Amino acid sequence: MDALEMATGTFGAVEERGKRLLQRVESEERAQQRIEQRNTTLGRLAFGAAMLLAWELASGRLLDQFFVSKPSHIAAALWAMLIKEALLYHLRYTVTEALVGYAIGAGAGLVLGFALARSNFVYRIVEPFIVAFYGIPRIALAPLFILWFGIGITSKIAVAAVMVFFIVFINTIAGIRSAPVQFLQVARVMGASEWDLVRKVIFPAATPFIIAALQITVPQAMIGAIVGEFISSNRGVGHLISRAAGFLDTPGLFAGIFALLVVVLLMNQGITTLGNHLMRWNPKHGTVRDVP
Amino acid sequence: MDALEMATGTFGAVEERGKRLLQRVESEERAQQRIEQRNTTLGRLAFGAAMLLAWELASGRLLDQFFVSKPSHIAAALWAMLIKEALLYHLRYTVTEALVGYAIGAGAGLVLGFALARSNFVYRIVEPFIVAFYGIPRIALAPLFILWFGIGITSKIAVAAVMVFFIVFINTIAGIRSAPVQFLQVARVMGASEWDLVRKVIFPAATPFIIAALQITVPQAMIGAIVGEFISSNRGVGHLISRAAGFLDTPGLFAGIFALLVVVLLMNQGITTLGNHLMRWNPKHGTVRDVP
Amino acid sequence: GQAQRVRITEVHTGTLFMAPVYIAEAAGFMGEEGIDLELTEVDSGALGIAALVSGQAQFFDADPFQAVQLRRQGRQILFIYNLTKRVTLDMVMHPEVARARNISRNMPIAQRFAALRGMKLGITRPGAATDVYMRYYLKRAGLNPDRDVQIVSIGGGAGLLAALRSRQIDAFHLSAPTPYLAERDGYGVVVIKSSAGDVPELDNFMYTGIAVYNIYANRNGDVLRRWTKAVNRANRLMRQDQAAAITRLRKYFPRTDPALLALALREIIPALSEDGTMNEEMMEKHLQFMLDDGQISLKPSAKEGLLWTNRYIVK
Amino acid sequence: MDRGAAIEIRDVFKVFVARGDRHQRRAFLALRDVSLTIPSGRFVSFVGPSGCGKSTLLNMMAGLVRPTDGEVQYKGLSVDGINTDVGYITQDDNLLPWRTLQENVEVALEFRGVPADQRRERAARYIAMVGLSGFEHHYPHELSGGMRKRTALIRTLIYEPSVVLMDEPFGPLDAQTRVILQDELLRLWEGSGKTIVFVTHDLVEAIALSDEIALFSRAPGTIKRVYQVPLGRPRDVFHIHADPGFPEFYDRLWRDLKEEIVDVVLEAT
Amino acid sequence: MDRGAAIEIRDVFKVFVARGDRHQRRAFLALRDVSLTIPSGRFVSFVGPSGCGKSTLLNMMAGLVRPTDGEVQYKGLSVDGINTDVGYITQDDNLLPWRTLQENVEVALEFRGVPADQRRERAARYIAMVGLSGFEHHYPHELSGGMRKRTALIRTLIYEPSVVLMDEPFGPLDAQTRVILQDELLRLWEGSGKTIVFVTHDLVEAIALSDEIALFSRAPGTIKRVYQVPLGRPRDVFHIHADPGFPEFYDRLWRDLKEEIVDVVLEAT
Ligand SMILES: Nc1ncnc2c1ncn2[C@@H]1O[C@H](COP(=O)(O)OP(=O)(O)OP(=O)(O)O)[C@@H](O)[C@H]1O
Ligand SMILES: Nc1ncnc2c1ncn2[C@@H]1O[C@H](COP(=O)(O)OP(=O)(O)OP(=O)(O)O)[C@@H](O)[C@H]1O
Ligand SMILES: [Mg+2]
Ligand SMILES: [Mg+2]
Repeated sequence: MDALEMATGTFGAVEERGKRLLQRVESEERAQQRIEQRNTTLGRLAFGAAMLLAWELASGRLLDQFFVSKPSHIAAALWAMLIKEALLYHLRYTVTEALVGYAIGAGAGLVLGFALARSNFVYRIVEPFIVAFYGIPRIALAPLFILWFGIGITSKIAVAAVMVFFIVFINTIAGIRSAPVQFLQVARVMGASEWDLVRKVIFPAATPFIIAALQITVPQAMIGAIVGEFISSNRGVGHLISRAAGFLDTPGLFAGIFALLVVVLLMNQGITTLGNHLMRWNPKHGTVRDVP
Repeated sequence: MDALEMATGTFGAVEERGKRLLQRVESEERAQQRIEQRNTTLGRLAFGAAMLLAWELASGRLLDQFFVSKPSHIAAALWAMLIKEALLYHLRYTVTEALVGYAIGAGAGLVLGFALARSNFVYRIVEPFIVAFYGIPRIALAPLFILWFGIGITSKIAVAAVMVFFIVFINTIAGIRSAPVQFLQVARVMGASEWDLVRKVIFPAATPFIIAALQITVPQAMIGAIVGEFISSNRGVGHLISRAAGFLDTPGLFAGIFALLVVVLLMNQGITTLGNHLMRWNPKHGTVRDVP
Repeated sequence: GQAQRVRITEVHTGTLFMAPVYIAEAAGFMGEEGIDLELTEVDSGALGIAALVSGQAQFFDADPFQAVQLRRQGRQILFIYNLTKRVTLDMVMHPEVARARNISRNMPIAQRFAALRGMKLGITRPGAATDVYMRYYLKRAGLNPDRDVQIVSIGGGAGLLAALRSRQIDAFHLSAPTPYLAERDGYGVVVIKSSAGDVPELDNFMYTGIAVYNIYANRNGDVLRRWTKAVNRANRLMRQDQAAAITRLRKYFPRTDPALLALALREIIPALSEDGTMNEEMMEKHLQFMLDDGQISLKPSAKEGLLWTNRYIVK
Repeated sequence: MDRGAAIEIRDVFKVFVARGDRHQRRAFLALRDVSLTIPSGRFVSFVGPSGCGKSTLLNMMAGLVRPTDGEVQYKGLSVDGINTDVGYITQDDNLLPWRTLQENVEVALEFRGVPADQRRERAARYIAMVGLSGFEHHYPHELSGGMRKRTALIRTLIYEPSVVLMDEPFGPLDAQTRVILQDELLRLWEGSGKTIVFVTHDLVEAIALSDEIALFSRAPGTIKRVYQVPLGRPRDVFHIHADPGFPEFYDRLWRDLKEEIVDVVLEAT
Repeated sequence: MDRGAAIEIRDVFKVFVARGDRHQRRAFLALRDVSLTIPSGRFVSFVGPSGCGKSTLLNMMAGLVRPTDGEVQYKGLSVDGINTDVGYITQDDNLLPWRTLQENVEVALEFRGVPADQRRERAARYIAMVGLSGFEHHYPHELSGGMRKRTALIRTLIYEPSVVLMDEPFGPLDAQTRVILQDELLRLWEGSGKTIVFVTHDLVEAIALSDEIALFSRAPGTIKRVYQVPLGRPRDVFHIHADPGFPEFYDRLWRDLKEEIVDVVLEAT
């Protein structure tokens, strides 16, 4: 074996080769991220374009144009909305409702999740009531929302918050329960306070659950705002959509929806980025297929 | 130390004590489960009764009885519904829709979740489109539901399934990603097929996520069925509720909702039991507070 | 009896205008005509259209706007039976507001419209009839609906009542019985009763009727005739014997307080069509209204046969 | 040096209930009538067969497990709830996977509110001590087994608890690194007045480091015997074999252990 | 016995990129120019300092890690993707926490479609062999560290792979249990024609078991030297110290290792 080692070259040459490899890997690492990023973007664009094209072609042939419209008409309607109906003004209003409701609902879900999961007895008693509350069709609560939150922006925020809360709450509880008990134990022995435990052990352990909930609730918050606007409103994209629906204006309907979707996708991207950041330590995050 | 051991008594006495302890622990173990069960049930009943009482008292004083009714009236309405409106017939219809929709939505979410998570590239491309789809207010899709699924039971099942799918899908993906990569690796080296991996490694690892999703979606499925019945129906509890709402019959409205909640709670209990069974191996499941 | 039995599905938006149809079914008149009628409620007009167009249902209670709009898309629906002879929206106002502004039904209608200035007014949804006619009232008084008042959409009757009761809106309008509940409970007074003809321009006006898909009408004239015959029987029963009508209606509203049903019927019947017939003038009035309002840009002919026909009506 | 009892274990029994058997949850005895006094300031080792209850006993001292019967006292008070006064290096490393090596080492200092720059400085010193400089920014899964264990070791030593429980702290380390760390540990400990409870399965290690050695019987574990190590201080762990007292004591320990071996062999076949 | 190469490692380099450093992802060299031939049917041990790349090399043989440069061949073919032909006992036990001891032992047989009753019967035999009878229905967290490791060991041995990679399989075991299992392992292996690659940090263990010992230098790891163990077969692990060839060979190995020690000590202070 010593002979073999000799045969591979002098020590200096090996050193040289090691250095070259290091450089290669460093640059490859950077390059690969860029390539993946690019491929994903291209893939999404292609997929999106294909869907729009299919829609455009199918509409009027396979699908009833009266009900599904077609992308070209929707684009025109979107443009018209932008110019004539002050779309941006309405959009800003709806997005504010959704964002504030999202923040409140997610915040409440997290806080209550942490508060209850750490006290199992209370959780077990309260849980069925929370679940039951979520079984109540929102429409039935509309008058109560109006009585309690009025017909201004507050009621829309409340609806959005309610739709977000439950999902974040249940997932947070599940996440907290999945925090390995040994980690809690060593942390406690090392002198962690309850707050340290929550912040530095339980929260990071529950991150995958919380991020999933935050992702699920992005569209929910938006729909919550829209539902809120259906319940009562005099502005907002929900108002525009509702008007378009009332006038059987399918392109207008979809135009309003498209405007929303842009916001939903931006928020979703934000959550994904946040998740990637919080779980950057996770070796397999995002590379599940390729076991090695 | 030998002296000390002697001092504690003869070897036989120690044996004796050990045996007694074993018996004590075994019987305590059983007793404790029963006690916990009982306390939980009592706690829930007390909490529920307190809420109903508060409602009964507040209604007409703090709350406007017209909009919130009161439990005694609701009970009367429930009784009347049972007798005069064939509540059970409608309930069976709605529960069928919700259950079938739940099964389809959850099944599709699981299957697609497993299919996509294991192919990260496809997932990253498709994901924003799925999220976007969920950003579309259901109301906008209602005409399409009627066109495609008709005004019979199929369309309600479809709405329920759609409301369940997304949540199960995203949580399944998150669960799959949280499966420790080392487990996948040793399993693969031991000769696990892809199907073995999914069934015996990934699925159990993702269980907490999947159970959380199944729990979240129980009320969602029910609401989906109700929304479907609001869109179009001539029977089902949603129809009863919708009719009560049309005639501003608040007790009737709440009576319909209460009938639903019983079903929601039963289903929720079922999921909880399933979760406890699947995660029986998990040492801290349910005992988060008490670190020792 | 000798005619072949048919099954038909009718979708509707659950309004009380449908009372004659409900009664015709519940009293067995449909059955006697050999029709098995299945009624299905939908949430909005657009959904009824979807059901009609996709062949899920054969009958639907539509309004002329929907008919015109569909025509533009190359689909034709035809009104075969008129439900209402005028707009049925009655406006209820919070008593304090009414008192402060000194508004009542005794004033001339124009003054009542003008008095709405500066109010918060409730409608159901933008683009719905409540919205369209509210705006019309305001325009009649020379007001700008977007600046001189605040129009707030509040999905349904319960929400509107809640908003009025908590004084978040000053007034709203809707068909009976909702406005009368506010009046009964003391937080509303009805100030405009178009169901009683308070607004002359909206009287003798084609508001809502039963429509069928053209293709269906062409093939099933006989069924349509049997259908109208049964409904007209019910219509007569409803006018002659309210108690009997309410008994029949209970099949569809089993738990609703009979007194409430009676109240609703009492308020709505005067606005309902006696025999379902239409005329060119009624239709023309609505078409012109929509054209003036900017809802449509081209006015189709109001002549019989295009949007409507009395051909199938059997009295 | 204080010669009072740091830890006092009295008549401890531990019954566990295993949950895998679906139909019957059978309880079994893990510790049987264990009594032991660990005097303050001493270095005490536990040796004994796998599964005899050593880790369970340490868990009790840290308050993570409650005795089913009997009592564990810490500095005269019954341990009831988490004992944050001890430092505990568990058998598994239990590093937090979302923290880098350095962040893991600093975590206890964070709990104690030590300012960031002091934390960094102290961490750097300890990291260098166990030969991990250069790996500060590796996450646990990017470290080798031995590196993880060394990290877990200094994560506890860094906050200088007065009683340290160590469960096979040098387990997955090569003989070389091991001796160096033994030496380092003795240097840190000698004259510090700290109490160390040390689980190992390496008799040489136990002899080289300890004042006393408690030998456990096989399960249901009990303490078979406690030995006083007849070697002087300070010790040279690099040449412990050469110590005059070593061979005889080693042979005695080994003889006593053999009895347990025979039992296990009998059971195994 | 077949004397071809079971595993052939050629000029392997491994570069890892640690991800903890937020601003710069610095690559570093873990293995440097490793070449080694592992002949079929032999028992080869790896010894070397902690963090020198032993586990990484085993991972490469199992196809879990790809070399950055160079090649790993298994029975003449380049390892490309998971190598299901080997059995791999990893350094961490990696037991599936949702399966009881017995279910964990049976898992590989399940993958192979062995019928339930055969599985049960074989599992019982192996479980008894490592002294774990009675704990079949314990979940991993209800087992001691050594019990978990023994479970991981038999989980792989039970399906009798022709090449077995073992990363410190007896790490957390007491000296007593350890020798018994060493003996057991040798009895299973001798005459079976299997190839074993065995990582350990116990020189005595390496000598007692192996045909060849590869000594690694400290990181960036490379193989410093390969030794042929000069002891005959069969061996008596219980009295390996008494073997005439033992003392001299042990001293030689230890001398060569010391050089690495000196380096580490220099670095550590
Ligand atoms: N949480 C638990 N539930 C059930 N049994 C347990 C639990 N923890 C430990 N045991 C059992 O208690 C016994 C003692 O375990 P312990 O971990 O204390 O052994 P140990 O002496 O540390 O062994 P090792 O040297 O292998 O680490 C074992 O039989 C083990 O199976
Ligand atoms: N996934 C990884 N990412 C980055 N670095 C890694 C990774 N895996 C291993 N390393 C590094 O590679 C080197 C070799 O690690 P390896 O686990 O092979 O060591 P080892 O010889 O098995 O050590 P020990 O005896 O302590 O287990 C170490 O410096 C380690 O930090
Ligand atoms: Mg242990
Ligand atoms: Mg290793």
